[in-house]
Amino acid sequence: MSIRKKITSKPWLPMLIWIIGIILVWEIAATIVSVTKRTPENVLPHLYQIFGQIFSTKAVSSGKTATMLVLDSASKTLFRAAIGFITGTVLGFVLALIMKISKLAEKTIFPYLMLIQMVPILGMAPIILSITGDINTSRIVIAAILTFYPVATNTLAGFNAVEREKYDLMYSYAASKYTIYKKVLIPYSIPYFFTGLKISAPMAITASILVDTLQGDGGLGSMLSQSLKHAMSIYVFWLIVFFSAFIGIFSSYFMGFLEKAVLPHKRKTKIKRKDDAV
Amino acid sequence: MSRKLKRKKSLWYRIHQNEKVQSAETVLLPLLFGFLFMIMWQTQKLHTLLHTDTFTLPLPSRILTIIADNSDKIMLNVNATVIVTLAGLVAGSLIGYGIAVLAALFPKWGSCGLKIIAAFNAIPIVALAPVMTNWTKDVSNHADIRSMVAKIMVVTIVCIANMSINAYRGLTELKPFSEDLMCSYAASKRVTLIKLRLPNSVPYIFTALKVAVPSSVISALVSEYFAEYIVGVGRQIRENIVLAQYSSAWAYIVVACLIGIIMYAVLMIAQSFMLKKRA
Amino acid sequence: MSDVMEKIKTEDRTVEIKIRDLGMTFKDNNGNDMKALTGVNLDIYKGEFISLLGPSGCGKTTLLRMIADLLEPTDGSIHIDGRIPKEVRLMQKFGIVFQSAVLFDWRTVRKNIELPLETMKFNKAEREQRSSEMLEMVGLTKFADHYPVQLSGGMQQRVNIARALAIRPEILLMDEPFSALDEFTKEKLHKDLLQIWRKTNKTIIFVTHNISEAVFLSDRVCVLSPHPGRLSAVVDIDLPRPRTLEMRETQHFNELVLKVRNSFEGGSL
Amino acid sequence: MSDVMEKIKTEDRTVEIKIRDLGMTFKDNNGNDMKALTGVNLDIYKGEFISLLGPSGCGKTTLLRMIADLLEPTDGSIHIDGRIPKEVRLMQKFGIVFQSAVLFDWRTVRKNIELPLETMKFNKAEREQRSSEMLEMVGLTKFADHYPVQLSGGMQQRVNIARALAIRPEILLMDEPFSALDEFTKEKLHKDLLQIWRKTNKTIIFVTHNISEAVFLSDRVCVLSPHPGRLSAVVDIDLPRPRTLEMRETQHFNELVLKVRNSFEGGSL
Amino acid sequence: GSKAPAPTEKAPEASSDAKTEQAAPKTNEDILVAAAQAGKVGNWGLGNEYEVKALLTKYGQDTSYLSQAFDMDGFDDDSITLASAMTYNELGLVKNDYDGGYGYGDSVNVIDMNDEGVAMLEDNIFTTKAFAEANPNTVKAFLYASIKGWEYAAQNPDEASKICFNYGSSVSEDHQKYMASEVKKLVETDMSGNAVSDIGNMDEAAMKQTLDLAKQYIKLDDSVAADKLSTLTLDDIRNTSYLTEALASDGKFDNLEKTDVSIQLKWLPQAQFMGYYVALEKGYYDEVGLNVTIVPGGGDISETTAVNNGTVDFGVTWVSNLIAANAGGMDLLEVAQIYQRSGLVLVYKNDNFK
Ligand SMILES: Nc1ncnc2c1ncn2[C@@H]1O[C@H](COP(=O)(O)OP(=O)(O)OP(=O)(O)O)[C@@H](O)[C@H]1O
Ligand SMILES: Nc1ncnc2c1ncn2[C@@H]1O[C@H](COP(=O)(O)OP(=O)(O)OP(=O)(O)O)[C@@H](O)[C@H]1O
Ligand SMILES: [Mg+2]
Ligand SMILES: [Mg+2]
Repeated sequence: MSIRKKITSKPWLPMLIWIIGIILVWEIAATIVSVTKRTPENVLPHLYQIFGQIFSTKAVSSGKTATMLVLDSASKTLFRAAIGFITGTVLGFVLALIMKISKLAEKTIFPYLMLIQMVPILGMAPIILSITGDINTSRIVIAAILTFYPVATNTLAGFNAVEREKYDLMYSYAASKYTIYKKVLIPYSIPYFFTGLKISAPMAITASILVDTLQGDGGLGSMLSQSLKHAMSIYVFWLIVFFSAFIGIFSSYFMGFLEKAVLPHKRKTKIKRKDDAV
Repeated sequence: MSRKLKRKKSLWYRIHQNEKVQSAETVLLPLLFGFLFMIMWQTQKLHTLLHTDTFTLPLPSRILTIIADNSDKIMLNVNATVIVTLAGLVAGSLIGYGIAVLAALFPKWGSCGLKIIAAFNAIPIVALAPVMTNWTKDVSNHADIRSMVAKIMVVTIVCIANMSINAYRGLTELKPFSEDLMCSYAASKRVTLIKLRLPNSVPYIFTALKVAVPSSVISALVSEYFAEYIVGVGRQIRENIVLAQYSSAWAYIVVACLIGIIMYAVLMIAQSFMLKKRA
Repeated sequence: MSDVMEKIKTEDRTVEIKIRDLGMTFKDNNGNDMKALTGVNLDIYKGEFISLLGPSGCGKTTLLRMIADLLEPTDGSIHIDGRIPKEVRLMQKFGIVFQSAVLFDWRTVRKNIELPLETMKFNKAEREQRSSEMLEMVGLTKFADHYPVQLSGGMQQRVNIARALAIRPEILLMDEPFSALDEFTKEKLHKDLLQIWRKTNKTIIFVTHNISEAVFLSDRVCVLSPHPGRLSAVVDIDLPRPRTLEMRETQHFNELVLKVRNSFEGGSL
Repeated sequence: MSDVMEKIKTEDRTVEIKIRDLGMTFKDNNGNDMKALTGVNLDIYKGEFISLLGPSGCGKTTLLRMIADLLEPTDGSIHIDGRIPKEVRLMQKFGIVFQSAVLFDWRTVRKNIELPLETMKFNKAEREQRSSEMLEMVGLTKFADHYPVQLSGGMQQRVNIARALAIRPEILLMDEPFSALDEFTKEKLHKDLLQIWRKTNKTIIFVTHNISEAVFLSDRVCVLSPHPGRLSAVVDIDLPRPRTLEMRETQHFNELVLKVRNSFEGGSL
Repeated sequence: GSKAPAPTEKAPEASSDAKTEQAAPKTNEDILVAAAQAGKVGNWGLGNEYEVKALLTKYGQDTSYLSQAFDMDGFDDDSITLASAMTYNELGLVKNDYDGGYGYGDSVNVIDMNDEGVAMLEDNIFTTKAFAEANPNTVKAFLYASIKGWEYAAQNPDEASKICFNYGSSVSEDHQKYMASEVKKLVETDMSGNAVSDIGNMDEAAMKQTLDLAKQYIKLDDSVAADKLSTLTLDDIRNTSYLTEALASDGKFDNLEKTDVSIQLKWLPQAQFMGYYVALEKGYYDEVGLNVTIVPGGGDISETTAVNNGTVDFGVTWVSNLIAANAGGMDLLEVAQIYQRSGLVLVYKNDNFK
């Protein structure tokens, strides 16, 4: 094998080159913007300017540096995202279970689950606020509503993918319905469930950023719009954009990691996902 | 075919077995549910259930009255929203598909590229929309045009990742040996693409679109909040909510849902038409 | 339409399963009736190894599923020791081996074998004792803590059989258990199966579409023909027991194979 | 390790495919070398029907894929009429029939058969003429406009064969084409295949793990053994042509089967 | 980093399409007409637009405007040449060059709504009618302490701005300071430019002007709401008795119906609301026996909604928003008017209208 071949066969290399390429394109664009625009940092700042902010010691607001501010508000947002995500996951799983138990329920509920995803959050927010009476609970509930769908559909797909033979087997043991759910359906659907989680985890974070803006008491969403309003350094905005993208990807990978931890044996589940709605 | 765990052969069960009854159920049950829901809503049972009032959740009759009273204005806003949604959906899907094709032709680089594109999904729309408004400042002197472009760009970006990831799977998750088959014919990459990969990816395109339709509607609505030119269903929802005009806001919310439902229905019809002959 | 009533043996064997005028009619996609199986009359003896043989779609699986109460016949009756299949199923007397191994990915080999024991509320000690015994019998003791994906197809099929035997069923129903395996693994499992059968002396109903497999294993071969699915012949296999692989090359074996082959109606070959 | 060099026939037959010291080494999951196939020497004659027989994992598919230039050998060489496989592939001389039918769902039966003709730029008239001819040959003329999902497994496999033959390949490579089918369909297709072979007189390389299938169809059976994959014997099948199903019940057939069975090394049975 | 102001460099390029307007004189009317004709008047909308619409109507222009983002980038790049700005906020960003500022200094000028006679009253204190009736003493106590806070803040704007900053400010310290000094003016001066003696006073004429303009320029799709709007009177939206009695009291309130109360601001924590923060910081609320939580606003759950559904007890909003909400079916009641004049101006670059 030639040296060239050896290097190009490294799996991380294409990724590295992609990242370098994107950085290059960004920097070229940023350079163009910086000479043509009066406030280039609002349009496309240089990457080093954005990441420079991480180490900046200058107080941006309330005596906090940009990094402190982002981390502070992130802790609020991520906490809500986590709770919303867990709520949504439980909700999605329970809904999938109900829809599996009753075909009638599936046919009745399913189209509306889809519809709920289409109702703009602004419409839901006041109603949920009046139900819960507390803005933070409302935020969590909305984040849950925005994230339960992938979990519900994927888990249901998992339930429905159980082979007929597995039922027959359990039936021949005269097993109860409860036993079949406990021993077959639920364990079988776990990988599908995790597929749902991998999709809904980043969604929970973007949803939680969205619901931050329901009221101005902190959180990444509030800081993002504040920064956009130039009430503070615009770099806070850019930092949040990068931070949320990073956390979103990380959350998805984290679910994959969790799956491996929960399912230590390598399950060769070829999930056919041609048609399950995500 | 789904199988019952219980094997009671009651009349009820036998009726259920009938295929026509089954497909009728698929349509009728949700409709029935929707109808009951509307009755509960109109009679304010729903309000008691949700601990809310007719101010926060106006009655259907009032909402419909407002829709009827303002049909011209609503159509104007619907037009704007639908144009943005469709244009963004089409552009995003095409670009996404194009990326997927490139990735399928150069898998080593492509699969990495897709991972990076997937990262776009993790950027919140609330961050994307204002940036796009800034980026499109030079597009036109007319605020309505540059706003539209900005909004379309938001929807486009939201659709790209979804389509490219799904289409890539459609282009690469081939039946075992089908690539070998084309190879044995000494078929070129191009011919393999046209004869094998593209047709194979059709069901996956629909999977992508099924996700993309609702999310393109939502992102069109959100991008309207941030657009310079004031038009669109989303903008109207926000204006009315902020002004505490819940009845009017709900009129627009209903309209927004209708846009989504109609687009989804069209998609499902197209799908059943296109995939009629497939397994 | 044929309605072959198999000749009742004069020897003193107790009939365990009595099948009379059995039929099953499905609705096809257009809502028309489709006779999957019709007019089956058959007596199966206690401790017998009987095969159901026939081409795809002739109703072998349908028949097996009706015996196991996984499907309710539209015509006729089945009685097992005078009971209807449902009672027998609830008494947990059936052991079923499906074509695919139907193992549970998330359970180890041992846990897979213990699954029916769990649903039947055996206590832990007894479960372990039985599963160890079964693992020993199918020669997989060393693999007790492996997961199914770590096993070859043949080993998976052995787990499948072990699981069915773990509950010590009266009646073992096997639906094309070996058809996915390669010839070599298959022959190995044939030997194993016959050995297990000899030890436990269960009644085995074995579904297959492989003539020589049916002849090699069985006491009797029931030949089913399609369109509509029906029992077209029952052939006694008088090869001596225990059977050896070499018997398959004998003249008599070939004659029996030919006899079975010729008993298909409508020249389906 | 055995390195059986098959005895070159003294008769006047032209060697078409010359395989010399062929070997293939894969990397396994831990990055270790794994010999899938080693030291294969074989001459295949023009117009011959030759089988590659062996248990799962012995390298049958690997060998076939190397001949078809779907895999590059790590050792040794293959020459086909003096050319390397890649040239022959680019000359479009191979027809391949895979284990699963690999039909394209979105094409009708006819369009599936025409697929290779399209890629080889035949004009429309010629495509139609050839596909009609092929449909006729495999007896599926009535199903020309059906989609694959509307066909049974056996019919799909016939389309698969028709497609491979449509381009009139010099060499037909078949990788376990019938192993997913039931015995009865399989026997029907055996007859069909032999008939087609007689008509067209292609060279056929046929992969299987079924001994009697190999013996019944072939001029010669190449026996492969695993760990590491190697050619352990080549058995001449001197049954007369044309072959009939009845031959399978003859003494000579059984002897040949036994001979092939015994030629496996390491007692893999 | 901070931006160097470069209006002179950019001017020729930026105003290329405004060259024809160079000969125009520079009265407010001319500037407004020029900008309106070019379609470059900006406002944020969402209930902030009525004064601008009134001004456009006053000069015979169409009432459409561009949606202005909550930054001044559109003004900066001349896609909006006549931009809305609050004197205490955006105007400061436009003029000053601290972090987030655009640094135009004196090269910009403004059209003031108060001078043009189209001013509407802004920040007030309101609650629901039901809450006020059920908790009169609480309302009075809250008003008493809040007004005390505002009085102190107006006298010591620098200190007030620091207090705000420490309460989780959303803006930089420099801007906070600027804001406090401007808010002071709005609290202490009325629409005609006269000094106001009592903070929180609901001036009858100013309220009337606000209501009239609201009736004229708030356009509602809902016919029921529109009808209600046209019949609203001042008594439907405000009650002066609570404030009067609160200010007349000795600052001792017994029998408080509710001691834990909250107030939702119209926006994020900043000196715009310094009176409440000062009252909290200095313990004025404690003195009257109230435990007050200040809830930041600025989100999609508006203060009117939050007060109406009882998640908070008091709110700060603009009078026009309160009018619209009551027309829509809420029953809100203004109990004090903190800002005595409009803080809204239209800002323009002098260069664009030479
Ligand atoms: N649930 C069902 N609904 C409708 N038709 C059915 C059903 N189950 C089986 N059939 C039909 O009944 C016939 C017999 O099916 P069965 O599965 O018993 O065949 P088989 O002999 O087991 O075939 P194979 O060897 O392919 O497993 C077939 O034509 C099949 O299509
Ligand atoms: N691409 C590959 N990478 C690594 N190992 C491989 C690869 N392809 C085949 N092998 C290994 O090479 C060996 C021979 O495989 P091959 O597919 O040729 O067997 P086979 O005889 O065709 O078996 P079967 O009857 O199951 O099809 C096996 O052990 C297999 O695991
Ligand atoms: Mg079957
Ligand atoms: Mg193979």
